[in-house]
Amino acid sequence: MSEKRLDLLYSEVEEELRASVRSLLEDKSPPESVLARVEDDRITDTALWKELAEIGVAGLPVSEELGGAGASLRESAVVAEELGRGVAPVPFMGSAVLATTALLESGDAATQELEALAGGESTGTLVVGFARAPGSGFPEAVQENGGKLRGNVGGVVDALTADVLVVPAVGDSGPGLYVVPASEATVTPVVSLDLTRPLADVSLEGAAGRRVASGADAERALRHALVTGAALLSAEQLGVAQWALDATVDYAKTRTQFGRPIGSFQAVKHRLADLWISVSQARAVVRSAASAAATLREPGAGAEAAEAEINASLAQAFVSSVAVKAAEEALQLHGGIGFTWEHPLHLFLKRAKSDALALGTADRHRLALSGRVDLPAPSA
Amino acid sequence: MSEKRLDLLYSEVEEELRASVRSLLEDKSPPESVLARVEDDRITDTALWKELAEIGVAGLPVSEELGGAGASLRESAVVAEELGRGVAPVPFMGSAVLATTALLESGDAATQELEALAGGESTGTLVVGFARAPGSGFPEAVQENGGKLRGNVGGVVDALTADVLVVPAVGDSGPGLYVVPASEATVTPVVSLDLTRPLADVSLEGAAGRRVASGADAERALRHALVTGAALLSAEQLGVAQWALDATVDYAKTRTQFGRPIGSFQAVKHRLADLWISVSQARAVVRSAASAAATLREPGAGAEAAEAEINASLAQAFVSSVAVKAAEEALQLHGGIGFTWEHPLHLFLKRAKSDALALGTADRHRLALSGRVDLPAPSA
Amino acid sequence: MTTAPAGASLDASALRQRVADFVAEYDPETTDQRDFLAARFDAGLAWVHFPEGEGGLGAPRALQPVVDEEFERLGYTPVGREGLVIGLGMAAPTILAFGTPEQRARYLKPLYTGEEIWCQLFSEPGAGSDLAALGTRAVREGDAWTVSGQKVWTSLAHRARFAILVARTDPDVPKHKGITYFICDMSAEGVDVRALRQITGEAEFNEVYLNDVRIPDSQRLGGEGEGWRVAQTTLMNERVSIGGHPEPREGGLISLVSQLWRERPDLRTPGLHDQLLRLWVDAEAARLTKERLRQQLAIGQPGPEGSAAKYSFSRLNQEISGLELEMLGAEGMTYDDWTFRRPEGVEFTKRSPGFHYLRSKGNSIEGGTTEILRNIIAERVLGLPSEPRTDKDVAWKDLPK
Amino acid sequence: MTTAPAGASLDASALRQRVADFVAEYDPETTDQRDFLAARFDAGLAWVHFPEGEGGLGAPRALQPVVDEEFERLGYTPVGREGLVIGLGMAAPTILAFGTPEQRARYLKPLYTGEEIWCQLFSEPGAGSDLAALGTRAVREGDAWTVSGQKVWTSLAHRARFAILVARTDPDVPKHKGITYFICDMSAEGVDVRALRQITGEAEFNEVYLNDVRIPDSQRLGGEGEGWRVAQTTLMNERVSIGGHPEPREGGLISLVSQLWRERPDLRTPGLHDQLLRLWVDAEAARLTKERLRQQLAIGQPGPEGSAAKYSFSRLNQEISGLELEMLGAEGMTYDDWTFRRPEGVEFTKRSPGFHYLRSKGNSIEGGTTEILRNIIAERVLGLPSEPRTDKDVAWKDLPK
Repeated sequence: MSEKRLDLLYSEVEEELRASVRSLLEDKSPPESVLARVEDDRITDTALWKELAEIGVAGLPVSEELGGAGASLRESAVVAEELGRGVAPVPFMGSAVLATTALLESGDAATQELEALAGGESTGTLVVGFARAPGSGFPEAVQENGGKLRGNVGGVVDALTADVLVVPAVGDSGPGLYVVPASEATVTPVVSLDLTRPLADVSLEGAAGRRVASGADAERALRHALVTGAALLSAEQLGVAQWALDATVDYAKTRTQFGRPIGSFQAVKHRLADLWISVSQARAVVRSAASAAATLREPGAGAEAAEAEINASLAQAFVSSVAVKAAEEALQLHGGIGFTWEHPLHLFLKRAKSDALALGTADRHRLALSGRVDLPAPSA
Repeated sequence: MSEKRLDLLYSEVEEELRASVRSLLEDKSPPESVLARVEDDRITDTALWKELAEIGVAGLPVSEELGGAGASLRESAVVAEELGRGVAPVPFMGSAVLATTALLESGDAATQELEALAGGESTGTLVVGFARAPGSGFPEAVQENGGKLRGNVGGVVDALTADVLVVPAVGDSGPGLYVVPASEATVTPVVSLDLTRPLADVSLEGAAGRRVASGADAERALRHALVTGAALLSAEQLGVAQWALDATVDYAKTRTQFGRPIGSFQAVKHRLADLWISVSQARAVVRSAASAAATLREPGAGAEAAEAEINASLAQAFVSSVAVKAAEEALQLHGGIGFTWEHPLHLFLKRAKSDALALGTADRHRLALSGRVDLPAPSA
Repeated sequence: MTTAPAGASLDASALRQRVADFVAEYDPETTDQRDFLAARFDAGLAWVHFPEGEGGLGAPRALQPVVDEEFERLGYTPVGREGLVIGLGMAAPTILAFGTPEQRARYLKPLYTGEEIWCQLFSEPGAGSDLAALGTRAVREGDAWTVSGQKVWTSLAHRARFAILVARTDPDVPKHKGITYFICDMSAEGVDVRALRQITGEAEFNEVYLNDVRIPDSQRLGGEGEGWRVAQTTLMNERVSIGGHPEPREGGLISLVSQLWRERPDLRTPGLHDQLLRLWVDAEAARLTKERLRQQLAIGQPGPEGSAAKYSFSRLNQEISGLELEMLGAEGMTYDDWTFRRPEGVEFTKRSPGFHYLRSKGNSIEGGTTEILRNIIAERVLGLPSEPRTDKDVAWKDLPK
Repeated sequence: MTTAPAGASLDASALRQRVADFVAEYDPETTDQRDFLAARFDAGLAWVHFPEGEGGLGAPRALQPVVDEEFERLGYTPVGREGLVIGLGMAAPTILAFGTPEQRARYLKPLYTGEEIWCQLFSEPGAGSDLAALGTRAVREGDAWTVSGQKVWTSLAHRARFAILVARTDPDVPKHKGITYFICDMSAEGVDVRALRQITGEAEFNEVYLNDVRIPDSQRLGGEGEGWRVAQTTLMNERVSIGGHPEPREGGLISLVSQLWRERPDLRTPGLHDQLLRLWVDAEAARLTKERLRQQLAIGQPGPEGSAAKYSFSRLNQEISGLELEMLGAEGMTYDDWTFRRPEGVEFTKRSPGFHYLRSKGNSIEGGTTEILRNIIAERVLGLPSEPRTDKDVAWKDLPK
């Protein structure tokens, strides 16, 4: 089995980017403020998003001509880690990852929208259920007829605040990707498990859509958007896991019971050591997935697509459970205080569990892997 | 879902039986002596088996008229626990469980053999691979033609020392159970993972067999033998797990590292507590399986068969991993000494892992359960 | 009613007869439940192992299930008793063991009839697993105590009339020795009950702030400085509580998820199937273990398995509810209701899978963490040596906090 | 050969040039391997970070892989070096760090060429994880020491010419302070090597009994009572060792089991499929983690992940080999060979699944147990406080044993 040797380290540029994002979040959106926002009807922090856009976060993979940073997805992954570490309520996943990747793959037909997204002037999302796995085929929930779109899509991420919708739809001429102003759609919030990431149902009842990709191009654009999403979601999950580990190690050093810090008890030590090992492994897996996804947009990258999908599925199969485990262990080792609403820990638990279901569960990704690496399921 | 409320406790009679078996084993066959025997060509301790037969162990479920104890399978299960706790190299499973149950279900055609088995004058076995799961259907490896049997069966338990073979075979008139003197078969030892339980390949090349059950009766007899075997095997596995737990707790109390007994370290404590919980649960599951299997031979027990099979599969699905885990944890917590040949621990590890494969793996039993309790597999 | 024989000579059939006689006299169709229960208390059929005149007959404890089952068989099971779990399960046995005759006369009957609800003021922010580290201070002034401090995780505090309370009366001795146990009037001045919201969005529990609350010395339970020993009785009763009824196969959360599997073929995958079967097996093993414990209790031989039952319950709830969300995928990313409310209890069947997942996280913390239960099993059941302790011989005030 | 520049100024390309010059001079086709290696040692290309004249050039340690890769690229990789793992990996760095000029001159070169095999006399029956508790006594008499005691888990002892040895020279001080480090001549009188049979049936290791073995003081490494510090250098080098080569995806045991899955459709079930995929994912995660560590080492920034790599390796080996037997069912109940033998090494691919299962049980014990590795991670990486210690300030002779 052959595979490319990928760079699994962080570059200096990436570390600098991480530092700016982290410092901005610590300043403007510490977990305590996120917690204070969560009961608003509109949890999404658009002001914060604009500030992030100013340091380039909204358009990392977009070329500099279009106002983006012209960076690779490796940089996007570092940002996703930091946004996860801060459970930041910003439309990064919907706008800067899913919609942006889909439009980038659609060639020149959407430069105007890309420019607006990259600059943070508007936000967008990809109109698929956020639970959708990359290998699920082209969705048929929305039908196109004479440029008009009809259909309902449930559980769309970042749709509530989106200005631009990128809609996969099937018409007489087959699959297509359409750009639709959000004002033409009915967007209804759903109560989401992840308090810091609103989901919504999107209903299109004859909205006018502009086709930006057709046929195999539309299929490829959608698939690359979801594979990229899965890879970057794993980076976010790594950030969630890292926060949970750090917060718990800190707590274990200071919380005293039975006359000593609970972190001096061997059972607590061993559990945190196990968690640290898992998080270290998750880091390598996430770097690998981000590097492999970055090759998707290299010229002539057709041959790399399989490797990008293997790495993205691997990352989802591995990191989902690490993030959930980290958040669950954090809650248990914090004891009672971790079970209260007033402690921000639950935001991370909800994010971790919800992320584990997003863009395909670990179970679905294992099955996808089995086909890719020749470990076939038993024939019935 | 309805089920009968089964007696999960040990009766006084059962505790007395346990005490006699345990005391005999501690006296005549402590683990150290078993270890000393294992490199013999014939590990099976026939002298010990005769002594066990004297206290009734060879024919517990056989009626008193035939020289048995007229007891229920609950008593057999207590004996199996003790034999597991002592990794006793005796043909209990092949002779007193599998062959005896198959013959008991065959009506009056085999009273002479039953009497000899129950008295310990001879031993027998059932000629199926020891890995065979109860629900695998009637084996077709041996063919009968004009009373002559031909075929090969690999991995038969206790065959090396058996006098009587009970052979499932398929002939012109369908499935049948046949009694064959071992002298008519070629029995070739295989190198088994479980050092204390020899397996052998049985080859029949025209051996004369006496039919003791036919058609549906033969199928039922075989199935009941395997279900009973699975239930009693779980009792043996419980005994193995109990030994591993007890030995490790004892060791943890006396082995000193870093100036204190290793059992005072919290991580060790928690692991042993977890193991104790698993063993307690295994005990309840095993009692349930034994009690349910005991109903199989009650008059008009047709309706109980499903419940016996559910309980036997549950026991195999649950207790297999408990025994393996207990032996594995025992080895790890003993450290280096547990990895040496000179310490008897490895006998239990090999028994535990081999037992986990015997009479159906946990995986196969989970699948069997799924059909019984209406949790259907996905349709392909 | 005929004169009762000495309790110790009572057997199951005699008790069944007493129940039959009792229900012949009091028809619950026409008797108010509280009056019915008051009469049952007076007849010694509340807790048969309690003394006569205090709700019992001095009979063996193992016979209580006989009485309960007989009332149930005859259709006379009291309803709406969820709020009494602390009073019945923890306060009553403690008052019986340590209360003065006056205290027993005052508290047991209204506790039993449900007239007075009880809560428990034990845990503190700084004293969770290490309860003996508690810092709520009680200072004696004449015939009364002045109590100040903060308690947490107090269920029912907003409905309770009384509380069982542990407080520090001597900070200059080692922590286990300076604690005293009180009955606290929840309507007293200075008792401030605040809802404590959980990660599920609702507030089952409370924080209770005690600000110079006056407690008469007559409400002390047990001796001064004896509170740790008294609290052990309370906590032992918390852990022992195991229902008298056999549970059916596939009860609790595994039932909800099994039903989901049956009704929704679209959710099925081979991997989820394997996980579901593993948890089904584990749930059945836990059920049989509880059933075996119940059978042991019924013949008067309780086993140490009791301490493990809660642990298995929490682990199973957490794993099953986690799987439920995985199974649901997109639907698992939603929640039913984050509204800040005060629920009456925890009713899993009426709430969404997301609630199951979140609420069950508390199961391994409330009523003794999993870590403490493991320590208990290791030390008390397996007899493993304790860890070196640095906090046993130091005055409480000098301990790190 | 031209005059060498100062080592610190050497860079990768200069080293590649030196290798090219070297192989131009010594043709391994015609040169005996030992002579070839002796010349390589003399040319400073054995360990470039060692001083000149002692196998190195005083170059940065990170450049050693450049030299090894260049030799390999040119096809000059020495063979049959499995028996040198302790000498090369542990003895050499320790001798370099603590040896006298005479010791370095005597031992390093034959160690490198393979002329002299080394073993390690550290563990004892009573001192496994707690190595500092060791009880092998060394008593000084004039210019020599007399050593008595028992060592275990000594691989290669039956082939070794020398051993690195730790022994107790002062039982009256706390355990870490009374240890001294020696080089022991394995051919000396009183050294008794016995095969130690393992659960696999064979004997990779030995027990070594030392009966009044005389060791000249000139074979002491480091100061008297300094042995613990010296041993830390040895052990750190044991844990750090990580190959310079990227491993391919699906290497090691997961490859054997994946192949089995591919070749044997008859063994497949949905449950086993899910387990195989989980382990495949875990194995790939462990591989990538090791690869990331390798990339960090290559730029001179070793991460603490090294301590975890061994742990992941042992856990995976154990789980994969356990699954392999489950997959095989009936075939898994057999074994290849229980004969008592002395193998040259551990070659999983040549042995049966039963051997994989049993041998991998040792992986979490040998070279530092999983429990000790977790402690190290918790304390040194995460900075969690250590447990209360009762054995640090007590004289060794007064410790419980």
